[in-house]
Amino acid sequence: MDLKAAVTRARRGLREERGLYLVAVSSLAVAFLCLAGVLLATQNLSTMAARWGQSGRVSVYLAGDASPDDVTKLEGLLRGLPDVARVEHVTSAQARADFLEHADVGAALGQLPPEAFPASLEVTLAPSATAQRVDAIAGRVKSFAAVTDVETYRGWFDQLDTLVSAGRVAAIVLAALVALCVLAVIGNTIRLAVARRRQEIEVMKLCGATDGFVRGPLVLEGTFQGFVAAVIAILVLMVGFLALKDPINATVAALIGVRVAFLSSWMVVAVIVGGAVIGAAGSALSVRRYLDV
Amino acid sequence: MDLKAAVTRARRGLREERGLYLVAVSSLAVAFLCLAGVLLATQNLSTMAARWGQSGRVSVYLAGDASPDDVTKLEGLLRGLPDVARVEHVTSAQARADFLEHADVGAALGQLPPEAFPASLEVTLAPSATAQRVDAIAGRVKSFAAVTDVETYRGWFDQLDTLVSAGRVAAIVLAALVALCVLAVIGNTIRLAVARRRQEIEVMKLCGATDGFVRGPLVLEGTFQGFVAAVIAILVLMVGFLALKDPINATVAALIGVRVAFLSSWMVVAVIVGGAVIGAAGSALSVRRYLDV
Amino acid sequence: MSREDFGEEGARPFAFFRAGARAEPGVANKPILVLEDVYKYFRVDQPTLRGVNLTVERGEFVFVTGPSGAGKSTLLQLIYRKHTVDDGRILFSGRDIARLTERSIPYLRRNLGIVFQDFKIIGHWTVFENVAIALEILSMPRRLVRARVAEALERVGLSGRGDALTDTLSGGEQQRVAVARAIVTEPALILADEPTGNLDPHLAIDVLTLFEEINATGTTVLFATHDHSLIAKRDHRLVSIDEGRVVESRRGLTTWAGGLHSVGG
Amino acid sequence: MSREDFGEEGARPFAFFRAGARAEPGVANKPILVLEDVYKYFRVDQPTLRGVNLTVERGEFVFVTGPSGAGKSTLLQLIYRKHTVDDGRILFSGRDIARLTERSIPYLRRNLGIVFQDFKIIGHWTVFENVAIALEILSMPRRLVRARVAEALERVGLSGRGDALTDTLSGGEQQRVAVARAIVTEPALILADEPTGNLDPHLAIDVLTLFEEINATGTTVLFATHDHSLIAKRDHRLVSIDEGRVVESRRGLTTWAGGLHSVGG
Ligand SMILES: Nc1ncnc2c1ncn2[C@@H]1O[C@H](COP(=O)(O)OP(=O)(O)OP(=O)(O)O)[C@@H](O)[C@H]1O
Ligand SMILES: Nc1ncnc2c1ncn2[C@@H]1O[C@H](COP(=O)(O)OP(=O)(O)OP(=O)(O)O)[C@@H](O)[C@H]1O
Ligand SMILES: [Mg+2]
Ligand SMILES: [Mg+2]
Repeated sequence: MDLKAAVTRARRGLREERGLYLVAVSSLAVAFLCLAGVLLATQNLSTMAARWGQSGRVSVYLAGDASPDDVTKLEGLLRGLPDVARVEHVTSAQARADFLEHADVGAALGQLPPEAFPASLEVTLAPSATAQRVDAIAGRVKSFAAVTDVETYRGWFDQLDTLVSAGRVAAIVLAALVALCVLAVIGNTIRLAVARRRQEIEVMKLCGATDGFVRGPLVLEGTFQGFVAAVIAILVLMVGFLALKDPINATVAALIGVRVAFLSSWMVVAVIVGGAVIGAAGSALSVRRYLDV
Repeated sequence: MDLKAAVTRARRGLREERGLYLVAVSSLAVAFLCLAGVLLATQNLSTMAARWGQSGRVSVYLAGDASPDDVTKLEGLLRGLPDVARVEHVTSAQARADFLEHADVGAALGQLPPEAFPASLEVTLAPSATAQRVDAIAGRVKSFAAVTDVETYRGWFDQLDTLVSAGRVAAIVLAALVALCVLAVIGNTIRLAVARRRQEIEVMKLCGATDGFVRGPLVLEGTFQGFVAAVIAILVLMVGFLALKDPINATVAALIGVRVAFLSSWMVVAVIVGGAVIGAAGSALSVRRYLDV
Repeated sequence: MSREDFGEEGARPFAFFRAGARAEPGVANKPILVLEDVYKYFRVDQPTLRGVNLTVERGEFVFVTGPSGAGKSTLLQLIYRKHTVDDGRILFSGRDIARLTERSIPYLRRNLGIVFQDFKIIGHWTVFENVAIALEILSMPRRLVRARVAEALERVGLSGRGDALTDTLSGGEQQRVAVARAIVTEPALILADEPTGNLDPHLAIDVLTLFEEINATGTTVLFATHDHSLIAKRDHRLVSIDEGRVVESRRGLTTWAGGLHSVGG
Repeated sequence: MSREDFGEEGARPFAFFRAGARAEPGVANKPILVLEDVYKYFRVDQPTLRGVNLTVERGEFVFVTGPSGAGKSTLLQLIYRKHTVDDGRILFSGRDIARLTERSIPYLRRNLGIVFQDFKIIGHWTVFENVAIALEILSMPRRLVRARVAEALERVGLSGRGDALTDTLSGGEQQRVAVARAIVTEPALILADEPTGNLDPHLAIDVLTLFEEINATGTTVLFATHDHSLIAKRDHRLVSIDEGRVVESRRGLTTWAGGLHSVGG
């Protein structure tokens, strides 16, 4: 197939049917915008989910009579574990201060003596820590004499886990729906564009054109349309992102402690290349049914 | 315009171009499915948000020496306020039990005397209660001698409010995107369907057909396609809903305390009627440009 | 209140001209078609028609001829308002068709039976449907449509082919479908643009004879053709378009010398 | 390894038959077209062609005639493989075209110059583009394309109209665009299906003469027409299709009695 001739004929098509091109590109752009938007949302949500998932922690309550040596030894042991990210020693006094500050339960509790609040080792877990590992750690630590109790917040984490995974399922279902919709738009748009060429295809085939000759410019057109549409979609998404970034960061993101981020550059490239490829493939598929002349 | 003749010709179109009909209806169905899905999601999310919003409450801490009469009087007064849904008297003993049950802070606190936990009136607010009203109530109640402190949980509610309204903005942006996409699909699909009739339209006009005669069957076809597509979308959505309902209720919904619900029947009717109307309007608009023969 | 607001009446200035219904006395005397000094420019420098004057009486049979690109089709297109005149005017039954509103054009066309040079039949419709559409536009009941379409197909030699897809017909058969559609409505005026170009000589004579039979019932016929053997066989009025003007070549068979060249020069 | 896998060579069985390139000695002696007992059924009960036998020698000029619906177009469509034969075979330069792979069909068609009965030109392309596409398919350089298209347009009397949109041309002008596209590639075999149906007698003779000039350079021409005045004017071989069979009517002008009816009976 002669690429240069195909380019020439594809450009002729562009010149002839500017209106059709506009319709096609705008439809494709909307479709890609949806896709990229869902990608962006999914990416940020999964960052948030990962961040939540990371906040696993274990409280190891120490006996009031535990010797500082034992505590230091236990602390060192915990630090050595692969699943442990950080260990902090909270004394009774600190615990009381924390409690009074956060619990908001009126002045009466202010009279509680520090002894009512046991000292603890607050263990922050690494993101890799699974529920089993946490249980294993808890089991081992409990056997120490200096330890009165271990709180793994298991119930809370189970709930959080369900929440995050339900969110993931919802995001996947949504993304699949959008992808379906996007494919329908793209398929119809390209089919429309190719159907308008039906007569030309017939004439060319009857004049001895090979399938490649006919397909060439149409695939080029499809590639170009897909490419331009994807670029437009990315640009629009970026504008939208920049406009909404600050309010979102100020509210939701601040609560969870993550800042929203735009699609990574390789993701942007993937969307654009994907647009071109989908355009090309759609055209090649659509043209097939008209080639049999 | 002769409706019966238009119906006859529309049915002829259906018989002739079954393939085109399938493409059109399936694309439209996908589009409506997206729209109805977003509606469903938005509706359930807003139910949840409303539910969260309803959980406004105020704790009125009572002085240890408050006479039962004063408390009963205060309780009656609170019950009389329009913004108050429910008032519950929590004694010191109950408060201690609750605290020990929920707070999970180790055995040491078990030794706290009931006096450490003040009795309180737990006021559940009506959904209509605004922040100002709550502040007003708190101000009035505080002046009672029997009251030591009033906790309105204002900080927590402010945070929740931001979260819910950010979620609302996100849902609206998403819905707008999907609606845009849906309109693009519908527009292109119908334009494709009408463009295939271009030659027929020209011939009919040249044989003396009025615009109404030409438009009639096409609008009927569009209406029918939109209607069928909307019905299919609703059915698919219902199947999906029934499949996902139980897992969702078991997880997310249970946490928040709401059960997910399907679109209300008037919403279902609105989607179906909307589908038919969009199909009709799309056809009528698409056909216009071919009528000038 | 504009003319368009008169409703059905205002939009149907030609409703009373159907072939079978010429009760109005004043109208029957007027020529059915008058072209006064008609100009049509497709390119500014080179008008296709430059001052055409032509009067066609009710019930006439007129051959229109002229070399390729002379403007025969353009002339007919002006009459059915596919194009509008750039200067001059065309009166159909005394009414200026340039002044018809968009809404009235269909009612003009319902008085015409048009055989288009490129047929304009729908390939994926059956033969029956292609012919029947002209009657369906007139809201004719289905039983009557069936009977009249069958009759029209028989007259063009296609009886029994009603259920065939028009795409599968030969060129000549398609042309006869176009002829059947033009005559099935029994119009007041038939505009036939090269209706025998794809027909063998036998069929061409048959179709010409068919138009003559219809003409004998009072229908006016404008028959544009290149086929000099057809023209020579019949004693009809002949107008030639040459250099954008109309030349009256003969009113009777005897006055016409023969080939086109002797006319155009 | 199937035949298709031989790449360019395997797919181009006819590449050497372009008009100007008949170097291979064995091929030049064979008849360019042989139809052996060809049957074509569109309906099971009523074959369109029933046992057609026809041999066309390289460089012949053959008129094909027959009544409307006889099967003239079908015959030509079988040769350019729009349809396939239901029985019998068609040899083009000794090769059975029924056994061509899908990939080879374009190379068969590049040896043919086809004037379609319904023109098959693209209305929204210019005249130039409609003709040039035939050369672009052959990957001809642009400068050469321009020169040869201009020449072809001049030969059909459309020089200077290259930039016009084909939709705006008259019927006869469109037909001449179709003729120009068929001759511009200088094919080995021209299949002209009713190429003068929309032309006035002068132009019809001009186009016929054009095909004869091309025929004089060695190109074989199959000219399907209804126009008996054309057939009668020239001394070419004439085959008639009647009742699905081919009747050799004459090899020279003298042996032909005249009208079709005397042939078919
Ligand atoms: N829509 C148009 N735009 C531009 N030029 C046009 C248009 N329609 C017709 N013409 C030009 O006007 C001239 C007359 O065209 P017309 O179709 O009337 O010729 P004709 O007499 O019917 O010829 P033929 O016998 O070949 O059909 C032609 O040269 C044609 O190119
Ligand atoms: N694709 C097809 N399917 C069914 N029938 C067909 C098809 N093509 C042609 N026919 C039928 O075969 C017969 C011969 O058609 P063909 O086009 O070959 O006639 P023709 O000799 O070219 O006639 P004309 O002079 O009118 O063009 C016709 O009756 C036609 O209806
Ligand atoms: Mg014409
Ligand atoms: Mg034919």
